[in-house]
Amino acid sequence: MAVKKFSTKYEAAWSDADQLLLCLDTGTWRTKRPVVDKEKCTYCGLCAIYCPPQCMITRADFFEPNLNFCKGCGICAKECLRGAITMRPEGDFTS
Amino acid sequence: MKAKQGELKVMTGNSAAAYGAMLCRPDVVASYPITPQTEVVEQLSRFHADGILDAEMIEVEGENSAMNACAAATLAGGRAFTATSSWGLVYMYDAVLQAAGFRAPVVMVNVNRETPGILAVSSGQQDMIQTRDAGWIQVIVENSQEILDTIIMAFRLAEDYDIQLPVMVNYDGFYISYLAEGVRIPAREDVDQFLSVLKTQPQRTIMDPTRPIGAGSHGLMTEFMELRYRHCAALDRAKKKFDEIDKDYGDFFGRSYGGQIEEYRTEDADFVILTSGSAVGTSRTVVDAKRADGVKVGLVKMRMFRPFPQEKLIKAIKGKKAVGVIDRSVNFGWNCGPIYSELRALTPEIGNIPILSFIDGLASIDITKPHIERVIDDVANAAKGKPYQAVTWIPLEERE
Amino acid sequence: MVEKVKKLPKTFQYFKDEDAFAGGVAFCAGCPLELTLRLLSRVMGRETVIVGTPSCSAPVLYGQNVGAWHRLPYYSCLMTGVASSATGLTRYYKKAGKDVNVVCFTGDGCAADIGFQTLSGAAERGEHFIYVCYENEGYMNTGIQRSSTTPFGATTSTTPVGVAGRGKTTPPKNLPLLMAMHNIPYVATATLSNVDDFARKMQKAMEKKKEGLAYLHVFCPCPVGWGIESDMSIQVCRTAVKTNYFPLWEAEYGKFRLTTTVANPEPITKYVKMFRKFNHLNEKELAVIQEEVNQKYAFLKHLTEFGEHGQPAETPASE
Amino acid sequence: MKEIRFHGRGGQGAVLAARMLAIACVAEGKCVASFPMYGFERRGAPVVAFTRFDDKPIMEKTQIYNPDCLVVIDPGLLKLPTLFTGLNPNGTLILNSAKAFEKQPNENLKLAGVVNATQIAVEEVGRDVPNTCLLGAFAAVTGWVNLKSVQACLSEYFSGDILKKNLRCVERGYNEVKVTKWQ
Repeated sequence: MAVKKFSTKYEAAWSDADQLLLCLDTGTWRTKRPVVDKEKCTYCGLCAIYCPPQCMITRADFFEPNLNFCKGCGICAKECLRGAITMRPEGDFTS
Repeated sequence: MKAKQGELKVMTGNSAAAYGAMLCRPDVVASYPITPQTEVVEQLSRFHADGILDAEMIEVEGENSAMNACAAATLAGGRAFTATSSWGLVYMYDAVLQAAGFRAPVVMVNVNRETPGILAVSSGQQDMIQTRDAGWIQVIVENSQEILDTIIMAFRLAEDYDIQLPVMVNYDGFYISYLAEGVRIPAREDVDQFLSVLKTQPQRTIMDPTRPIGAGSHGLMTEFMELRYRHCAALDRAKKKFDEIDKDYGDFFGRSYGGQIEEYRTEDADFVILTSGSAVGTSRTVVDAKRADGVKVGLVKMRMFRPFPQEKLIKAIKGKKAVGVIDRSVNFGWNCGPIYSELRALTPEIGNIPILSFIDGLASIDITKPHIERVIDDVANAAKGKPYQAVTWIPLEERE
Repeated sequence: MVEKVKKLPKTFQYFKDEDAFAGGVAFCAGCPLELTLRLLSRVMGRETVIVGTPSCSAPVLYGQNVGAWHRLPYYSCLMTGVASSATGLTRYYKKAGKDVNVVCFTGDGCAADIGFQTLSGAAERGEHFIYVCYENEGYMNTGIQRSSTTPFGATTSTTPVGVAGRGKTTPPKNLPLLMAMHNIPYVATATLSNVDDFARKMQKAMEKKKEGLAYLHVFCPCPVGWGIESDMSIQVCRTAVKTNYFPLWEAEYGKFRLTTTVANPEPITKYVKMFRKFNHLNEKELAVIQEEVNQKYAFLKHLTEFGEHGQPAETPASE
Repeated sequence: MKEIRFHGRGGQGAVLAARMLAIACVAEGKCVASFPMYGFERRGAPVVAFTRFDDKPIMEKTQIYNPDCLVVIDPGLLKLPTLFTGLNPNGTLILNSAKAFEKQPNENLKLAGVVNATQIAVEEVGRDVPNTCLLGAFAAVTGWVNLKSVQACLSEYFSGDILKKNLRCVERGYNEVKVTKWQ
């Protein structure tokens, strides 16, 4: 019996982000969560620049992590010159 | 519509290969020199220097890079050509597999030469045999004119929307690569016209830099199998397509070669011999001589080796009383010739007749007329029901 | 309340495009490789064809038949075929009259070892693309094996420390210097602690690749392979620069220039003590590494005294 | 079909001579096949080249075992024990040598043309490239191909001054070859 239907769109091993942009819920990887002290934030942007997943969201006068993707690596907290970011155990949070 | 009769020029097989490639206007040519292929590279460089070939010439630092550059160029949307031989083919093996898996329509000339293990700067088809499972289309040709014509056909086959596969055109090193014959060079505009069919087809998927597209993605589970299935199906389609292209070529240029196989005096033959490459020409003369003596022998020329032309072979051989296969290479682990062993897989269809393997022509040993006469005599005896030897290493027995 | 700057830092001015990658992709937490790729996509922009190989970057760069993890055009290769495939792509784009930014993106194992021949060949031929090597000093994706850029003394799964083993016994190959010796238009080293410098070098590479190959060597520590906490990646990069372990420089046609000078380099022990991979080193071995760093730096300083193609600089060194 | 075997040493132009002869034959409407046999390309190493021509297409792809004619570019190769092996009865030899034959070297050899091609080449071209001169001698002795066709084919490989010099070599070979016949 010949195969009549294919699930792949292309003849060869092509991928196409227009067809589907794959994405992982890397937020679930996190064991610690960065918490930003908006008062201490000077808006220097270092956390956003050094964040490997580039998931710091630029707000009006502070930065905060996108928790859907933040892996909790802690680089933002380590690099913040003002100590405005602290890493807190995920268990401390309900959501 | 018929093409003009091209200019007649005496040229070697290698030169014919370069002419064939040049006429197809490749966008990219990447190659690395190796005996006995070197002349192909030199001639193409000459064409480029003389302004006849408007291509990006990449003088790569090894064959592996030649194949990668060609595969990438075709996937970017271009036409690419390369040439290699023997150890060069071995050195590009990972890229050879990748080109096939990527469905990159590269056309490559492989000038058959013995492969590493025992040093030999000499003819032999072992290189082609060792890449038979790479997923390429492999064609074997027998003279300079056929080289030129087949390269043009190869581009039309490789780039056909229904095929999208790399094609390897093989010819014997030394015996054909350096063989100077009168060759008709088709006119450029005629070749353009012959290939213009490709322009009417849908655009195959390419590396369009404005699209978020990726070549060579991970194939997961059944998707992987699906892509393998598609590859195999394309190889299967290539057989009929090759016959059609060969016929088209014949109608247009006045030269054709039978497509997948060529049958020579087989119709009323009692038995046949099967071979490929330069041995075919000599075999024709021996078959003619034997026919003159009343021996009803026919000849089958193996032109397409991958995909394997099983339907055509069954049709040609079914009803014959015996077959002898002359291989210019060995099938390690089976102690016989590779084309022979593949033919034997067709026994259920062609019937349980004697099939004899003859190994000859390794390391540039000449497949002479006496050798071929011996093959015909042995197969004639087997056809008469006499006992026979399954595998014969002709030159080793002849010297005793 | 602290005073707000209210102005995004200069680094953001280098960003031409949004990050081309999906929000969540499969890099380890704290991996500078992820940062390198995302920054690259922001600085170089969308119409950048990435050519890459099996490596830590592959699970993200390679798509999966139907979809992809990012929006950059991508060509996957075997490790032997990166620079040669990029050659094929750029040559065809050139023939077709398309101006395309082709960027090879591989680890040090590919660039310095199995893919070096093709990289060197492409450099010599003056191919018009950018080659970015992310240097994590070994084969990390396959489980931390040594490469030819693994430093002396480092423990890896193929140079383990035991009764007889003391880690890697030979010094690393200086790949960026080797590339500069090809006299190509542009070679630069960069790292993630100095993002502005890195971004500027990416922009410069895009300019210089019009003349031939541009090569960027990006120091990218591997938190898992080197034995560091995931929040330490940037600190490690910074320390590598401050100890002169990884000096930041660029070279145009062999004319070298230090892009960051360290006034008082810190001792190498400060850097080495940061990871597990050097835990076993004794004083003598540490001295070997310090000597190696000093020598390499002195040689680099010496090279900065020459002009393009090794000609004497306009202002020759005294003596 | 006529089968011609060329014997020379790498650098003397045996391969080229075999090919030029093929081109000359094609100019006369014949079908040809010509190829050399050697491994690596090396100056000084013995080289064999073959040329066949016929009125109909040539199918044979084998080496030549029963030549109708031998062309020996290097006189030292006369010592080759297998030189005359398989020579057809009524065989012909074209030899580059300063000396004529004193006796018939092989019973199948019936016609020999000897010319001092080296000397002619040195005089005309300035170096020891005896191949074109021998083609002139070949045309004169065998009559299988016209002098004009031989001269015409040279332009595929030479031009300008070198072409003129080689044309003189061909002509002198044609005129100066000494023919010996045996019964």
